[in-house]
Amino acid sequence: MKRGELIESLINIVLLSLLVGIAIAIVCMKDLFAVVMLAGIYGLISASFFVVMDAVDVAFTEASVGAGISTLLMLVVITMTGRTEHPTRHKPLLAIFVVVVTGGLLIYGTFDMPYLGAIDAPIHTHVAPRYINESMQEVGVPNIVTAVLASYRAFDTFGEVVVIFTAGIGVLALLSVVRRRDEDSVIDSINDSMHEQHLILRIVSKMMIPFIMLFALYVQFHGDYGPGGGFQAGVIFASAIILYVLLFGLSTARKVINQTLIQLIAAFGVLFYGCVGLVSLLNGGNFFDYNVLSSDPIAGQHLGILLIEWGVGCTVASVMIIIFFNFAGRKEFQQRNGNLIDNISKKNKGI
Amino acid sequence: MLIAATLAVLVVMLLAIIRTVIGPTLYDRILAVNMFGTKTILLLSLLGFVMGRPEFLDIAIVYALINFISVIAVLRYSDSFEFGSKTGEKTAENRIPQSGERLELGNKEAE
Amino acid sequence: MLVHLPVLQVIVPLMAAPLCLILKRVQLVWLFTLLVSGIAFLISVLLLQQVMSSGTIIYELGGWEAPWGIEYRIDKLNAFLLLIITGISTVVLFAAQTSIEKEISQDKHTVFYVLYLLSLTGMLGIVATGDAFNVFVFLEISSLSAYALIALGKDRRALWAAYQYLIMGTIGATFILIGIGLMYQMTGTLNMEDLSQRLPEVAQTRTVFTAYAFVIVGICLKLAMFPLHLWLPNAYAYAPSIVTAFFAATATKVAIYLLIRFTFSVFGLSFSFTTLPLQIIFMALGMLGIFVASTTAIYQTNVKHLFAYSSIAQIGYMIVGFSISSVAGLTATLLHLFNHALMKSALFLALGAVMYRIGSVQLSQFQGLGRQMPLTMAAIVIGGLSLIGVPLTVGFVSKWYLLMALIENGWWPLAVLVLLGSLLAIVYVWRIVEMAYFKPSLATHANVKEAPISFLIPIWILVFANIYFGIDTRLGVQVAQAASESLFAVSVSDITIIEDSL
Amino acid sequence: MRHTLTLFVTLTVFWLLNSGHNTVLMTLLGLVSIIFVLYVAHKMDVVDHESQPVHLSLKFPGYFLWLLKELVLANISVVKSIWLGNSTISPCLMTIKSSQKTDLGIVIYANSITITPGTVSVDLIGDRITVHSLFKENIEFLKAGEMDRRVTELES
Amino acid sequence: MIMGLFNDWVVVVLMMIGLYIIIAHGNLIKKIVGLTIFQTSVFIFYISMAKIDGGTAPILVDGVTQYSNPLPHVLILTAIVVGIATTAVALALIVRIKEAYGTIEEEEIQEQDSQHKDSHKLNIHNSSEINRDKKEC
Amino acid sequence: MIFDLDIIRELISALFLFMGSFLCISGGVGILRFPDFYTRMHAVGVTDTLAAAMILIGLMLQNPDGLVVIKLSLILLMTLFINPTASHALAKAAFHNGLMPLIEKNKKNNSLPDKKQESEKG
Repeated sequence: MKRGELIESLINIVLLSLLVGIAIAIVCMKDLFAVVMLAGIYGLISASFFVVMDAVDVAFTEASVGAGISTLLMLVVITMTGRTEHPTRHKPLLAIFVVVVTGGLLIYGTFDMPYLGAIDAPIHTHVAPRYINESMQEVGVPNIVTAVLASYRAFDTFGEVVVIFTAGIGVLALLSVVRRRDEDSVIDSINDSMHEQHLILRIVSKMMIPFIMLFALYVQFHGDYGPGGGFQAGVIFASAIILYVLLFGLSTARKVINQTLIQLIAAFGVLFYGCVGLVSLLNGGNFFDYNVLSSDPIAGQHLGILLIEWGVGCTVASVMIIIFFNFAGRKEFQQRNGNLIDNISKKNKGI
Repeated sequence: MLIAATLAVLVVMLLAIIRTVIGPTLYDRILAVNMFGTKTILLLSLLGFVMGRPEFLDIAIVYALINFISVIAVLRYSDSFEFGSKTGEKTAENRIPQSGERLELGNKEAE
Repeated sequence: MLVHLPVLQVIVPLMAAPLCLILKRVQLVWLFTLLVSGIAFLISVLLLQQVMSSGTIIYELGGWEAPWGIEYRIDKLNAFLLLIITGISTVVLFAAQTSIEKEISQDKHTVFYVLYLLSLTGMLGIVATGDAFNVFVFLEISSLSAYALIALGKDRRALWAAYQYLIMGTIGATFILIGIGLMYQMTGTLNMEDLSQRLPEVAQTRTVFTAYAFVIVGICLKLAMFPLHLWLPNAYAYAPSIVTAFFAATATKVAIYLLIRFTFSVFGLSFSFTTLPLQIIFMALGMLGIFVASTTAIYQTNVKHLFAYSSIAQIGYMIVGFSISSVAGLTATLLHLFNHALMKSALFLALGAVMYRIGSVQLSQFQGLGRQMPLTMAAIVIGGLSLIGVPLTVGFVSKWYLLMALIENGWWPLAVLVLLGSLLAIVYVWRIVEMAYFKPSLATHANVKEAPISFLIPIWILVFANIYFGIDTRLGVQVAQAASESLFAVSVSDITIIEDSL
Repeated sequence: MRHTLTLFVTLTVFWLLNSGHNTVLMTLLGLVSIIFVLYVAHKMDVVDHESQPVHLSLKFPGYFLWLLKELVLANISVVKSIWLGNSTISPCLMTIKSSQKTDLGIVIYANSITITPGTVSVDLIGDRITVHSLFKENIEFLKAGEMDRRVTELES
Repeated sequence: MIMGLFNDWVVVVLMMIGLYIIIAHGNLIKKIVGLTIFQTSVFIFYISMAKIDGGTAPILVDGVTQYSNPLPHVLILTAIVVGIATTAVALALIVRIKEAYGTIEEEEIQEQDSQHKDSHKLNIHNSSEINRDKKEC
Repeated sequence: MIFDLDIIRELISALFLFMGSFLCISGGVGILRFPDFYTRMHAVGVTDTLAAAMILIGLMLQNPDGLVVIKLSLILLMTLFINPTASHALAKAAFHNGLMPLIEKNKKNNSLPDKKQESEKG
């Protein structure tokens, strides 16, 4: 046991040092593409770190979000905004001042903190013991994180879903463009080039996509037993769709995935989550009191968690799709308005 | 042996990061990130065993999927013309080294 | 259903937002939004009544009792805030449809209302909740929708303003998150009530000190308190007029509420004001804010900018009241919170009407508007008078209470300074009056007519409220006093606990 | 239809292998999920002979074992040159012809080339595969065409 | 003590690096990357405090009694979602800023704004302007 | 007898893990040492295929029951399936965007497309 802990802390140190190294590299790099790649790596390492710290659910999320979606979005944006950072501006004095003051304050604050892993730290003795010891009787789900997330603190999770919904609407407000149908065909010729050219990618992806989707649904329904749940499932499902868009082009994907429908599903997810609360309210309990959903409290809890996770999954998947479609659509829109002819000629020359 | 393997993977991760940082071309970076992703999958599988709870391999599977999609995305957009053409990086990548410098390690970043 | 009012307060607008997206038809969406906001207002009135008559309401979400689940805790302070937010939101929405017609492109109208409702939800959630982390979640809902709403502005500078706001806002929110984390680490709980009981035990540690500093700095970033105010003027100036009217009246108020909540309820008076030189810092920053922002306001050429700087100055007054740390001072702050919401929403709505008619709010464009848009300009004048603090307007009431509180503590010089600050307000209000009434009309504005009725009704409702609450001060003062007394009661009992433990 | 059926079977196997929870509820949810995925996959038009290569499933293990042997040998040579230094490598680029008839066959061939270290298929136009290799010998090996022949056999 | 507080100190260092990028760098995308680093460091802080010696992941199995604290995990799950939401909105803003200003460098944007400061002409940014901006840059 | 089997299993597992680690490190050194993008790609190939397979098989032997083995083999299958695809796509993208490989001087003229000569002048 002793040796195991030693090794854990060694891995811990190595991972954290890697994080610091990458952060410093990010400060120095001027090439935004490299910065984004490093940010992706940063996400990967922090997720590994979360596994070392026993936070498997968090690692799961960070894996799909930090390394996946956010890197992807930044990449799309870079293609629209250019790749290099201008070296002109630096006001390091102000920055260093702020950084030193806040950093100093935080270091000062750390000296009275409980040490890493201390068993008698307040957080291990006050609220958490009930979650760990009683949740099996009260909620009946082996994954304590899911129990806390979906039942004890269901309202926080509701807020989280609304946050992601807000982001989707915000992106819609900022980037959506009114499309005219007749322009699709012109765009097709650009976008479909990927799947025409890449025979191997096409075939491999075609094999993969159904499995990715099924894996997402597996994660969705097994959140009670292991790491995973609605949020992670939504992201994975969305990434299957994104893969499809990347390969077959936006216009093909638009035919398969109706944009209006996706927006409705996003709204539906939030409403569905909220309605679970309202039903429990009408059944005489408090908002999100799943005990009243069924005659047996534990069955009620199970049902409630299943339903709200489903709502989360719907919203997250559709919002991620909305976000990606809007970014990609904006890029397409810029191409159309900008130098369409220029593009095509360049493309032809390149091949 | 588990521990040794874990450490080996960590070392390789470090090497991959170095390659990401020094580049020199965009594709070297993508290559390094891709390799880093594979190593993360290994690390995650190993960690499960080191920590004594190997049942959380789903995370590694997700990584494998996400890694694939990321690489495709990077290629999709690096394929697109705007990428780097403005900064003149393309010409740097186009440069073919003379045979004399054939075995030189990593050309300096052209920008 | 009455027992569920606290949660319905937040849930009703929250659930309405996705419904809006489903409704799609713009006319319908507006009516629906208005209706929802009205219902929320009704709920807040009922809540305030309930709280005033029977004391604090506690609502356990999910049926889990407090430190394990999340609870909503409605006391006099947040019932008051809920009333302000829902009230202003409802009134402002009357004018929304006409206003955004000219400022936002047609296809974004539905999205606008969805974001508006989400933003309202976020603010209500922050105010209603009794859980520290829940505050962060709802803070982000309101902030994210705010960024998007501001970016909907017509001017391209709106985008830049929204971006700056986003950076500052996210840093602020993350600071709050760090603070909450540190508190949690020392106490093991996230519930505010529980925190306030467990914090005194560890109050002497450096970690709690850091936690307090981070929470306060984070809130002050959101609050646009003087040295951290840089994001605010542009955000207010270039956002759509409706958004400005709504945010100017509510967003900073919510931040002030958080400041009060964390200082008085969570950390407790004794910790906040005795272990730290907070009083002096806040007093100085508040005063500096009043003078610097008022002076800057005088030199503005864009009237929205002008009033935005004036808002920063008004925040200064609230901070001064807060820093006195006495019942009277806090009462003054709470009163000013209420009053400032009334004035600024009236003023910015009137500016929205001007924007609607002449498409600009540059000061130079105001020439002669007093004759062409008499009712709108009259509203601006009354709002301005209230801003200065002329008797018979609400502005006077809160300044009076502030002066009284300062004098009660024997801080005469500060009282004089507050009065001097008001003189600066006279200058910038006068510049508008001069432009509007004493300059000939511009030739280009020959066809400008009075604002449409859909603007005039909400503007004048607010203006009458400004005058009514200036004359009949009972409601505001009663609630504010009761709220601040209850806060001090909690804090005082806090002190006795510490003394016992010592 | 045949492809849908095979996809259904493989998806079911995938679910059961992953799940490990064989309660009624879970099985039901699994079934619903699989049907949903099938629906979406159909809408996306990704279910066809390319993505469901049932026809070569029987011959595949034999080929796989042979490939594994090649893989190990190739790895050894590459690792050797990594440690011995850059003077031991002789990178070259060459276009070779493949004899497969279907897209899928070419894909298997190209991927087999890539998966063995030392050779990477760089480009693929029609039946011509451009290969980059670390050593001249690798190209010679590919030119000899054993791998090509085996893949073609697999395909027929 | 060094081992006990090592994580916290690294977190502080990471936070400061993130904050430094946000303040000192003018490129809008770089700022967002800085923001991500800043937020991630807070996640690390929360997750480190949940760790307990000899504990394992908070998923119940037979024969284990010591589990890490699940509550910070829940909070950080929410915070990660909030983070990605913020990033998405910020990136959308950046795309629009690029369209409207033709640049994503803070200084150049401020320069353009100060030039327009006193004119009351609206800088309307809509789709038709994209063309113009493209040509300019 | 069972005891013996366990020891043998452990030993084989350790052997696999050791081989895997060694190959991994080799690949890592290769990615730094090799002179250009295309050659580095071969180094990555080493770590991605055989090294990953060895380590994963080693892990399977560590815990030979049910779900874990299935998941590990799933991961292995995916690495073997995805990595060459990604590598190929990467190489192709690089090649099409004009990144030319370093090659032996005497080989130069018979294999490369004309594009190369153009860019050499520019």
